[in-house]
Amino acid sequence: MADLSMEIAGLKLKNPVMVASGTFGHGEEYSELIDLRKLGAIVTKSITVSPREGNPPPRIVETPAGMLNSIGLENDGLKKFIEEHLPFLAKFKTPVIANIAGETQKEFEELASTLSKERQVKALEVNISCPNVEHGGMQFGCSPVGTEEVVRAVRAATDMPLIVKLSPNVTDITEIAKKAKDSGADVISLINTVMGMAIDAETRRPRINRIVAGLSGPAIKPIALRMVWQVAQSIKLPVIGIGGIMNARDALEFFIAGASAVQIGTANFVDTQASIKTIEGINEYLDRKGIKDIKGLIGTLNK
Amino acid sequence: MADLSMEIAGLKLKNPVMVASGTFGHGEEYSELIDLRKLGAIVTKSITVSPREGNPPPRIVETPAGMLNSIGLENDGLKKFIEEHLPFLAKFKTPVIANIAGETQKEFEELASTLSKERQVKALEVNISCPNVEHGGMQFGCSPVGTEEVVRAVRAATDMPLIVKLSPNVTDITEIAKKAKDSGADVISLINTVMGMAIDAETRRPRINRIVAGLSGPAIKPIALRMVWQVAQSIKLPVIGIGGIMNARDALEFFIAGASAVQIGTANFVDTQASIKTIEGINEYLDRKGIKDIKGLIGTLNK
Amino acid sequence: MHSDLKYGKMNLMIQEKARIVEHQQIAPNYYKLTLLSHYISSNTLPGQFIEIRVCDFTVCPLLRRPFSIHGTNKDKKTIEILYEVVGLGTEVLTKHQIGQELDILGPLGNGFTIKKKGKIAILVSGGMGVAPLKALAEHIKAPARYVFMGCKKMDQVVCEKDFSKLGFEVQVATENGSAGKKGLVTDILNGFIDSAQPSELNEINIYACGPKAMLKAVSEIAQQKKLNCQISMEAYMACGIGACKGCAVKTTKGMKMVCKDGPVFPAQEIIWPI
Amino acid sequence: MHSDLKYGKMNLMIQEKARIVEHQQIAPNYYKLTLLSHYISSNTLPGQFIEIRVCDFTVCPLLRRPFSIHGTNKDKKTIEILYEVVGLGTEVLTKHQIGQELDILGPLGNGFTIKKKGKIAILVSGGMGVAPLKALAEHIKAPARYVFMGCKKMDQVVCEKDFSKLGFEVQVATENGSAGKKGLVTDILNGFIDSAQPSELNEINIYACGPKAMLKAVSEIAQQKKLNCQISMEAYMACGIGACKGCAVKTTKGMKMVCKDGPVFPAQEIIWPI
Ligand SMILES: Cc1cc2nc3c(=O)[nH]c(=O)nc-3n(C[C@H](O)[C@H](O)[C@H](O)COP(=O)(O)OP(=O)(O)OC[C@H]3O[C@@H](n4cnc5c(N)ncnc54)[C@H](O)[C@@H]3O)c2cc1C
Ligand SMILES: Cc1cc2nc3c(=O)[nH]c(=O)nc-3n(C[C@H](O)[C@H](O)[C@H](O)COP(=O)(O)OP(=O)(O)OC[C@H]3O[C@@H](n4cnc5c(N)ncnc54)[C@H](O)[C@@H]3O)c2cc1C
Ligand SMILES: Cc1cc2nc3c(=O)[nH]c(=O)nc-3n(C[C@H](O)[C@H](O)[C@H](O)COP(=O)(O)O)c2cc1C
Ligand SMILES: Cc1cc2nc3c(=O)[nH]c(=O)nc-3n(C[C@H](O)[C@H](O)[C@H](O)COP(=O)(O)O)c2cc1C
Ligand code: FES
Ligand code: FES
Repeated sequence: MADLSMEIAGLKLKNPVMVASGTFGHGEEYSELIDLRKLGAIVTKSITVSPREGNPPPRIVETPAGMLNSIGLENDGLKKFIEEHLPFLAKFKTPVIANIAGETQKEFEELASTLSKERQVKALEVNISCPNVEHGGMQFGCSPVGTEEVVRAVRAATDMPLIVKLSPNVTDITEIAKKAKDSGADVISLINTVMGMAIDAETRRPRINRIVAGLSGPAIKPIALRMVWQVAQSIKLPVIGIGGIMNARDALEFFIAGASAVQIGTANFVDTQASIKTIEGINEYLDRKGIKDIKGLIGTLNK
Repeated sequence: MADLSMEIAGLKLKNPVMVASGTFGHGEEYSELIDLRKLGAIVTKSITVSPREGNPPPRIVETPAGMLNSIGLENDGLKKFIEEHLPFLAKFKTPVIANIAGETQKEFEELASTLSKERQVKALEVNISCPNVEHGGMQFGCSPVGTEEVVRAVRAATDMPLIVKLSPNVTDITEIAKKAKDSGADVISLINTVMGMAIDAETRRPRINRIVAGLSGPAIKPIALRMVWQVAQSIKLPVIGIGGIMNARDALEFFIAGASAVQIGTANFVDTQASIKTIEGINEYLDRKGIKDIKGLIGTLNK
Repeated sequence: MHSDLKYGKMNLMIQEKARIVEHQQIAPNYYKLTLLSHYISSNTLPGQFIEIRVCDFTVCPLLRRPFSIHGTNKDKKTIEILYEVVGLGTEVLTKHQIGQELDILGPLGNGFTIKKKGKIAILVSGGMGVAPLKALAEHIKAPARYVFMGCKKMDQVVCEKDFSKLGFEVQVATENGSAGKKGLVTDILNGFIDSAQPSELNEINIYACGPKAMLKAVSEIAQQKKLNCQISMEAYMACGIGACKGCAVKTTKGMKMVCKDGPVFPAQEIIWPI
Repeated sequence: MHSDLKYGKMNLMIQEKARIVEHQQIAPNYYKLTLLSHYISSNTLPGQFIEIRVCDFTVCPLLRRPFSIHGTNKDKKTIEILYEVVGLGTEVLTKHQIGQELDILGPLGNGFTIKKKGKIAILVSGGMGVAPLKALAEHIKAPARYVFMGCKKMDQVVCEKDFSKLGFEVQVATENGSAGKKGLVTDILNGFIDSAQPSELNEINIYACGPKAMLKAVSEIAQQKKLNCQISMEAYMACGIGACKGCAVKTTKGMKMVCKDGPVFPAQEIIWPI
């Protein structure tokens, strides 16, 4: 068995496979189906200050090798997260990464400072990349200025490892990543969903109520991998790879491209065991290749 | 039979289904397999001033519901296009749209003015969106300034309908589209390929020699449709929809989103009959829906 | 006091490979699929569903597809699915043959609450809505039992015998009149209600499943006449277990998830149009 | 003067649905597929290939997969494909059964040029490289005919009898020594050349197909000894007909397309590594 443990900006993981925000709820549902203890970390659904009802349905639709979603950050809000969901997650001893989404700089501050007091939360992931909300979200993550604003505010409010989750809907991802770094990010995670759209030609109606939505799943894997590689090449911060990872082979591509960890998102819907199988498959690969430690694989693309 | 004819900025088409640049050569190969006369228009492989050898192999690889390519604009050059390929295409009386790619503003000028003299060429499509070349290509298409530079130059050199083909690898596609319009474009076509990457985990080598390549095929359809919709909403120019169109149902989504025509790219590889079947399928749909004229479908999304 | 049989989520879900033991076309575009599942066959409540991965070698189709449990056989350890081919996923499903395995997730959702109060049970189905209602029918003990089935045409009238055997009176409406009454299933329902004694109305429990437009119409009838009515909703689903928040439906109690809070809801809770 | 049988592109290609008439596993991971194709069965040159759409209901796998024509039967109107399962596309191909149809495009590419000059024909195959070489063997009339086959292990040694029947002397090398000589097929080739009379060397024509490393080694041997040698190349393909410029290979005459200019090239034209 190879060594899968990883330390990212002080965040200790027994393995570098996490579940992605918004695709795993707060773990309650999946706990019936998989052993949460086996996961490297659990990234929560985005937490907002106040509870959010989310967007009107329809919210999801399948596309070729992918899906569109426009959930609109439906969640119970900060208070209920701490009172109800966090105690549940705490039982499993798997590091919890709280994903936070503010509409304003101030909300981000509040989320960060409040959650930093929770012992069970081991890191924060700042969602400046949600395409499905009116305020905040991608508005921040698609400009260097917006990125700086949010990241500085969160940095001032927390001592925890600070992960900034980037949107792929930009001309130059490295510019945003650099800005995040300079503003205090410890880790860059990417990608959030790609803006997309689908229409029902029979009814001529948009498949998603808000028309434009976020594309995830295998379809976007090449885009995600490219951006992870670009960011890993251009800045000296650990990178978490997200986007279309269905299995160990996909995950390995991200490590080779420079990721220090990966997150499994849409794949959880397709196969509830996807995260566990990915961990097993990485192990098998490393053993087969005689690689003793996954850290020896990171950023080893043979050009 | 519904009326499929379309006039786009003076370019007369018997139907609005074209084949996309780079996926149909100069028509020679496909002429053995389909009746070129049935196509709305044939967009040539990008033509450069001098012949180009293209990028070293491997140049293509399949991805989930898509493919990456880094051909690098391999083509015989302007002279040979006019002497050899154009006479062949002329035989079919299907409008030829010459897709041009310069490394510099001057090259674009030369291409435009030379090709404008050819009676068989009915319009120019300006490729400022190729992700697979060192000079020119996406460098132009990913900034408003670069877009303006090229489009102005070409506009000055031609009286033909001027189609500008945009890159999706930008933060705000409407900004680029507006700049293209203001600089003299008659028509916007989009999207070119999305920058992506793939790695062979077994060998740890990039699947494509130049590492980063262009993603096409069904995987990108939601992205293309979204951008067509955004551009059609924001500027008053005809739009040609491109990206992942495999059949009539896909094409119809683009018309409903606001496209006046579509181009079939990667689908030609999967099914040589894809373009013809798309035309037939559109006809069948319009008849079934009792729509007499395809123009009545454009931009009719029920929000 | 009567205590209702509240079939909430009291069974755990599992993901497993289930062998196909039967798979046949029962009408144009309608198929019946029987799967071997020790666990689900004996842990299912009427109205619950499973999610099937319709093809495991490709990511297109990608998401699992939800199907109501149409029947269970505890002795044979099997569960039955009744499905209609409407798109890629169901098309691909038809290609699977006896002996092959399908990856399934279930049982999911909350079933119907079987009302003890009320002597008249009316099952209202539209098209494939018949699928969960047959499973429900086996549990209904009300003395007067009716099924009103609405279908496009004769071909699609299925399961009549199953209901008859269970002592249900079956009334059919088809849109083109090729079987039963010509018209909509709500015509039958309205007719029934109009000719009912006022005292009987209190005894009616409606259980409905079908297309949205039909469910809406049934709900409106029920609400007008103040009849007890439960409806089983459909929504596009990703996770199927309440984690993704994709299958939302607006209710008087806020957004609810069809997969986890439903698919069965009290009719009056749904805010139409959804 | 001898005039070579130059098998250039002199047949038109078509796209059609071809019925599967046989499909069997002939070794671990090796399958033989027989398709009904009136046109291609009587219009194919040795070394040409077809592109198969391995699954028509999904876009993943998306692109057609190229396979050499392994044999044709003009009477039965069939063509044969020999393939190895290496990934998703070939895995999916195995699922197709007799009676089903596959969408094929062909015949594609240029075949081998059968050299009239030279008394000794040597076919050098590595792994699945045997597929087109068997089709070629039927056309070779040189008095001395050899096949040197390189395989990983005994299991993968296929088609020996086909070649024997055609009067070829078969020599096998396996990497683990489980059949024939232990070693590489180039060991056999080197041995043959080393023990040949200088006058014989002029008589040799080599036709090779197999993995790149093998083709490179064979090419180098041929170049050193100035032997006539043709190799059939592989490349990842999209269109298969010369339109996309995806399957490029560097040659002394510039970039060439494996699908249209090849797949067979004079060995000395390829610039290694590709
Ligand atoms: C709880 C539940 C139980 C169901 N039970 C059954 C059943 O027993 N038998 C049966 O035949 N069908 C049932 N359905 C519907 C079934 O899930 C869909 O028909 C199926 O997923 C369509 O897949 P597809 O790929 O063939 O169609 P697609 O190509 O995805 O879509 C075809 C059409 O069906 C619509 N559609 C797709 N998915 C759904 C969905 N989940 N709900 C409603 N409409 C959808 C699309 O909008 C589109 O108009 C149920 C749905 C739910 C939510
Ligand atoms: C002209 C030509 C003739 C061929 N004839 C035969 C034949 O007769 N029998 C046979 O078994 N195979 C043949 N091949 C190879 C065959 O096309 C590939 O094995 C097949 O396309 C792999 O598809 P896949 O989806 O199973 O593998 P993938 O999952 O796509 O890939 C698996 C592995 O195979 C490699 N690969 C994929 N496609 C090709 C390709 N086109 N050429 C070389 N390597 C590839 C990949 O890089 C990867 O390492 C031929 C290829 C060419 C170009
Ligand atoms: C249904 C759904 C909901 C999501 N919700 C969130 C969210 O609340 N916060 C967030 O940062 N990302 C959210 N995401 C994005 C994912 O975390 C992930 O970045 C993206 O889906 C790409 O990964 P994948 O292709 O593996 O799914 C969501 C994705 C999906 C599909
Ligand atoms: C192999 C290949 C080569 C291409 N070459 C060109 C080109 O030379 N010029 C150009 O403007 N676009 C080129 N494109 C982009 C296509 O024209 C089209 O914009 C893109 O592929 C998206 O459409 P699709 O998904 O239908 O393929 C190429 C695409 C492919 C797949
Ligand atoms: S389908 Fe995911 S919450 Fe219902
Ligand atoms: S595969 Fe398209 S040119 Fe060869």
